[in-house]
Amino acid sequence: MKYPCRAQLVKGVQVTTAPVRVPDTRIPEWTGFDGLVQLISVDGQRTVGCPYWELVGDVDANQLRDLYRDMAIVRRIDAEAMALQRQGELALWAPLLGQEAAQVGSARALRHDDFVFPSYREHGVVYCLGVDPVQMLRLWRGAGLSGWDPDVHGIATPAIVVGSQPLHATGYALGVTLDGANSAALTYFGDGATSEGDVAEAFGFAASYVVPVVFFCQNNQWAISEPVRLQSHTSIVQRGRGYGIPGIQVDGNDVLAVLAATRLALARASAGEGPTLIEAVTYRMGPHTTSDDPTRYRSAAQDEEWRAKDPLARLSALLHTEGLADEEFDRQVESDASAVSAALRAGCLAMPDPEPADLFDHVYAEPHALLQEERDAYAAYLAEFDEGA
Amino acid sequence: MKYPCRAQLVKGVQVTTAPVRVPDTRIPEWTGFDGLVQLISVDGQRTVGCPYWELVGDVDANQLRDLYRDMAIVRRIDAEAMALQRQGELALWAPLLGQEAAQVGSARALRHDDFVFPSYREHGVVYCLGVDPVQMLRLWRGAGLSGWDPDVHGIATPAIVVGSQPLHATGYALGVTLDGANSAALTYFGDGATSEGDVAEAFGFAASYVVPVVFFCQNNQWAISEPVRLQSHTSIVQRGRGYGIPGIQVDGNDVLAVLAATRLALARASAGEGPTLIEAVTYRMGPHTTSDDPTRYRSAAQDEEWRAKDPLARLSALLHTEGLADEEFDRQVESDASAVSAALRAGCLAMPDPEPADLFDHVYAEPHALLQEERDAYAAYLAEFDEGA
Amino acid sequence: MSTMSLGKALNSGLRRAMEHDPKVVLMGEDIGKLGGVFRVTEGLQRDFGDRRVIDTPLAESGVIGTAVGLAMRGYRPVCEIQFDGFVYPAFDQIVSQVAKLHYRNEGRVTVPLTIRIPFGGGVGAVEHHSESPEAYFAHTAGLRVVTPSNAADGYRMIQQAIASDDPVVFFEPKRRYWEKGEVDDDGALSDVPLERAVVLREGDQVTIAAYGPMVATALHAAHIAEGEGTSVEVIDLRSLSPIDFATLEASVHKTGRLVVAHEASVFGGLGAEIAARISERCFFHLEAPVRRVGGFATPYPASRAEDHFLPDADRILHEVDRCLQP
Amino acid sequence: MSTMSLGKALNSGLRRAMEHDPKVVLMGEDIGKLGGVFRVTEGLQRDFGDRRVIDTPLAESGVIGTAVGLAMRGYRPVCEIQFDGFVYPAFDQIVSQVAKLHYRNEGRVTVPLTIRIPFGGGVGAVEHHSESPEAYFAHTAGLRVVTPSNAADGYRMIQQAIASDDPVVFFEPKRRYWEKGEVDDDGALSDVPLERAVVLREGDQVTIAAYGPMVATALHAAHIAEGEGTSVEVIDLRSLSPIDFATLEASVHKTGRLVVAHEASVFGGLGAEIAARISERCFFHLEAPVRRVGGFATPYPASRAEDHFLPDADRILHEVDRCLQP
Ligand SMILES: Cc1ncc(C[n+]2csc(CCOP(=O)(O)OP(=O)(O)O)c2C)c(N)n1
Ligand SMILES: Cc1ncc(C[n+]2csc(CCOP(=O)(O)OP(=O)(O)O)c2C)c(N)n1
Ligand SMILES: [Mg+2]
Ligand SMILES: [Mg+2]
Repeated sequence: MKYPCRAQLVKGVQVTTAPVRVPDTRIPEWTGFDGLVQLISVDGQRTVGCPYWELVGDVDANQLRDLYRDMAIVRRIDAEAMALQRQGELALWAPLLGQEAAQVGSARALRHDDFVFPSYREHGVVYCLGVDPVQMLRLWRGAGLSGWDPDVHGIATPAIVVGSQPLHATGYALGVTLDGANSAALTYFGDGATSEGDVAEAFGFAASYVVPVVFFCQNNQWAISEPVRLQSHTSIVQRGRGYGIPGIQVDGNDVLAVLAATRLALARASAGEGPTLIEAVTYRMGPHTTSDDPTRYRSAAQDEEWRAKDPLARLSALLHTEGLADEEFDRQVESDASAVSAALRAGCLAMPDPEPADLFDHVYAEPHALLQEERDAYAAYLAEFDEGA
Repeated sequence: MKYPCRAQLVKGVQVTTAPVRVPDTRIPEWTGFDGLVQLISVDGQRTVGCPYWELVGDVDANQLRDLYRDMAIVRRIDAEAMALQRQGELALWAPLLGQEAAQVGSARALRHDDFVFPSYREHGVVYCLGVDPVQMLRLWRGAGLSGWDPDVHGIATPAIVVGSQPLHATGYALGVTLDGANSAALTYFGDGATSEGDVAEAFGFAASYVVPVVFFCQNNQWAISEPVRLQSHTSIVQRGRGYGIPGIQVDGNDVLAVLAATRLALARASAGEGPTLIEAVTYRMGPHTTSDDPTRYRSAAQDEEWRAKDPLARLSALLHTEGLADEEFDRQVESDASAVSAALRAGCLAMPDPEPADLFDHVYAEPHALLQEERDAYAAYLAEFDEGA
Repeated sequence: MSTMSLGKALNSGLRRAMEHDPKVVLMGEDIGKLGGVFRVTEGLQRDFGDRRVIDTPLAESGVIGTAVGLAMRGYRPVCEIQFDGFVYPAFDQIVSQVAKLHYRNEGRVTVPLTIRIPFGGGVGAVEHHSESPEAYFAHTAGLRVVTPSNAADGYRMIQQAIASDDPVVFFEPKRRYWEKGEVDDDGALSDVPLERAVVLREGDQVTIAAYGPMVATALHAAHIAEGEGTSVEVIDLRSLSPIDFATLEASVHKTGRLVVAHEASVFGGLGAEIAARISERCFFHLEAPVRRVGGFATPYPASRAEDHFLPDADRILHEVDRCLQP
Repeated sequence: MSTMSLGKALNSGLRRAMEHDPKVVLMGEDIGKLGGVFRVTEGLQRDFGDRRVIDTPLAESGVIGTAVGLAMRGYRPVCEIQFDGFVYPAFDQIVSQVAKLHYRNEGRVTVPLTIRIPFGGGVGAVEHHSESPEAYFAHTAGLRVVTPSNAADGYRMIQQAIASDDPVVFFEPKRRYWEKGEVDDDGALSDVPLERAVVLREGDQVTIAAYGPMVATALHAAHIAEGEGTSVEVIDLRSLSPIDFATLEASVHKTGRLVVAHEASVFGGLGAEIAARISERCFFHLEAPVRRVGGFATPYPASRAEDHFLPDADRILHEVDRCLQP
């Protein structure tokens, strides 16, 4: 099983670069659209009349199937990681179950030179950017603090401190502007994160400097046990408007709508129009993490309600009713997913533990007297045991 | 010269409690008013048609004259403090010149049980709450870190850390709600402060908990050398709307308009409708502080433009054209102001320096071994010198 | 007396404090229905209502800043920071406001705030969930910093911290939450003052000073040492600001040797303050230099390497041995 | 060589660094047209433009957080925090991001950030403008912490800090901004490494270790002591993380006595780390316990009392005397 590497991204849905797809002249019109962007209804019908359709006019049957396959594989990776954690192979896992469309749809809108600042739940985005899923598990297994090279894949190591990453994306985007480049930075964060001062400061800096950054908020209705209403009595897109940042509220379980909205936001960024805030309305179908017990704070009824809006079921229905997919396709996707999860499990079990000496590496980029001293002392200490033995 | 103490506030403009003046049923209508609230035009004419007039219908000639006297006295206190600083009697001073209407107008809307969280520039508010001006100078002289008892005057020690106080006001307001009381907290901050994460978090908490707090932003166009546009490309009231907090933009150099807007906001708070954000559009006519040199970053033209909008000249013009004030009144105000500034200077010069031992007081409310030890050791150390001498 | 875990003891102590004083309110992320990620506030919102056990928006500076306002209104807020690594967004409110308000106002304002922080490593967590930031707060004048090492102290000390009119940063050794102990929950409050250290095990050759999660490790080390014929005294500091130097000095006068252990990085950690002061005050009593054992000058590592970062009984005994053969 | 104030030397050093590397950008509040409240960036926006000298919105966490992103894009940001007391809102970004990103990414990401902070008291300022927070940062693994005490070092060290691939917290002793000194601004960069301490005055009876604003005070004390017949050696630490213990040890081997002076509160201050390590390493060389002189365990007081809080030559000499008659 191969994974698309950064270079290969020049093929497929994700390279449809916004400048080509999105004529600058039309941007204000689309940005001005008010209301929830939805292109595929909950029961898998194409909605009519939404101007965002034009933003995904190029998405043909093959690409629709690719999007479905991505979501199916990502869901399987998530399920396998949950299983590995239950079996004690991972210290923790934050499942994305239910957020596949929000993640795949937005990731597939990225151009090859965009850069992403994710939170800890964006496994689907990481996958779409060509990271070997095994590497995703590394920090959750405790075998390391990160898993891949941010520059190779165009995506930073996930932020665990809630709300810390939008400022990094804003600064990166400022750098893009100073370089005179026309790529963008895109950052993911949750509904709970919108309460953190750092996120507000990121909105402020981005709006003040008019930099090419996309703030992608996955409003999955919950911040651990706290419902989104505790964070805000207004919709999250409205937050951005307070800074003059246009907001797009999109059905986060509709992969096409998310793709369209993200393409628009990236196009705005490249057109020099500054930041956009996207609120992808979705649902965290699983626990916050493997340590969480949602039955303590939310109702089965709400879970039910959202299960009916499942992002995969929706696209699958469309593909089948429109005759774009058949049982053979489903079997193929199933076997692709199985292959990925098998490789994931094998890779996880084969992952080496860190060596004691690694502990002292990369604290500083340049030599550091105290650290060298502690490294030597600890090595000598460990050596005494070997002698002892 | 006496200063109104907290108790005396039960007389005068400031006790017209909002619940009496502002029928709850009318609140939405006033709050919905869009545009700049101005009741007195720049040339001293009463504007027509603004619904906010009803909010100050009780303000008669006497009260208008009181408001003018307050502003004149406050301006004189400010001028005297500037002089004292230039003469080396104060370490620093942050002048309020130009912001008298914003401060007196809002302070005179306070009810006797409201509580204020000011920044370092609200000398006019402090005066209106009955603090002896001499005590205002204490922290600027370096004779202490504060000047008055917050509980006696209903106003906290000024916040020097920009943006730190709105959270305190929000928490205090939460306490008011928990107590089932119907007073409010009002906090002052500047245009620059709106960029601080703490201010955003205060908006978020206040909106989430629907607590009785008034966010009073004096947009004086500058944060030291930074124009308000660097902080935000949108109006400051719009910031609040992102949280569902209604905003009132008021001519901050129009004392009546500010009084009306603040009464409305306090009434909303007491009616259980939650926070309001008031943006008082004004101008810092002086330097940021006595250490600042505005000629480095702003034009004489802008100063000119705003000098024409002087808050005192405006009310004086109205009083005189309407025959509510004559030369005798002006002379009286002048002599009241002179008396205040004379007392201020005398009190400042007479202010005692702290004793070495004071240094160790009130670090903790309860006994603390280390501190006691250091206090004793330093006393012994000082004693050695006396012996030596 | 009853037997309970440290987590449960803290829960009972919080309950007792809330029953005792209606002005005590709890604030934090997920402390209501969920009962906190460690369940320390379990059942309290159910029993005291959501006006006394308040779930806050996800913003630490907001939690502490609003608690300051509540305190100025006459409340006694107890704030929970979900994990050690998430206290930093609130650092400004803690250091510039909570710690200084009483001094700034020359005693006219008190801030009887308790800030609960589960701290330390050893639980196999991801980054930011295993930190030991106590030195930052101990170096900040105006704050009291304490940490219980066992259930009995957890139950008593949380009540003492809440009752204190000073702000108290209350560190809870998260990897000990599940360790059980005897708790005097029917008797009166202990009369051991909050700032007092206690000798948990007597010995006359070497003193080990530890606090929070390392106390159990120190006791274990002392037990092993005894088997090897070395008599070790173990002191649980309990209070990190102020530190009870009188108790430490008395012990060092007896043993002449001191090892200080904590999880935080040794460089600039509290062990430095203890070593500096004891080296000064017991200059003529020390048979060997004061030794420090603790974390390295690195960030907290990946959990599969944490056993190397965290001092264990062996590393403590290594320093004990060095003290005995200087 | 030319004579200039520390403030001007820093300004010249910044200018030289910007000329040398186009990726160096300055960020901060009021650093553009105003040139910073201490004028350290004066004229730089005029000469390098507002894309390299960037006025930021009023938010410290935003300044550091965006600088992190700029660094990840390949820039070398130099951030100015207007005063010591206003670095705390950025504490989370500094401690959890700036300090840990390189480690987290196992070396794949570097954060060559310089954070300039005017620090210390003695300028008669209002609250929050006279703090000495260096111990917080020195205790944070992943950061380098340095402070120049004079114009020559200011000019060299700011360039070395900017050139370093590690994040450097650069403390500027604000009350010394106006003190003049000889600066080697035409010659090549000094080859004294950034982390090296220097002996500024030789002596053989007592060593005084100081840094930043206290160095001049220490030299003054040494001068007085000489008049009284006591030979004092003065060491300027320059680097607070790491600390050059080799230079300190060599001096203590000679003098047998050490006094450490800083403005920060003694309790938990850097003097503790120095006293602890020197007491351990020079156990058999010390004629007297290491003495610390510094701020009290109080917040920084009102400016008219600051002369009592700040160690002066007399208080340093008091400890020197105690070392000589232990
Ligand atoms: C600053 C900070 N505070 C608290 C936490 C603990 N925590 C981890 S995730 C989380 C909830 C985040 O909710 P949200 O932003 O909606 O993202 P989601 O988990 O729903 O994807 C919390 C409180 C943290 N990681 N960082
Ligand atoms: C957190 C913090 N950062 C920086 C400063 C330094 N400072 C003091 S006042 C000020 C400008 C404030 O501007 P604004 O909020 O508009 O209030 P104004 O001074 O105009 O009344 C700055 C940057 C500070 N006091 N606190
Ligand atoms: Mg969420
Ligand atoms: Mg302003």
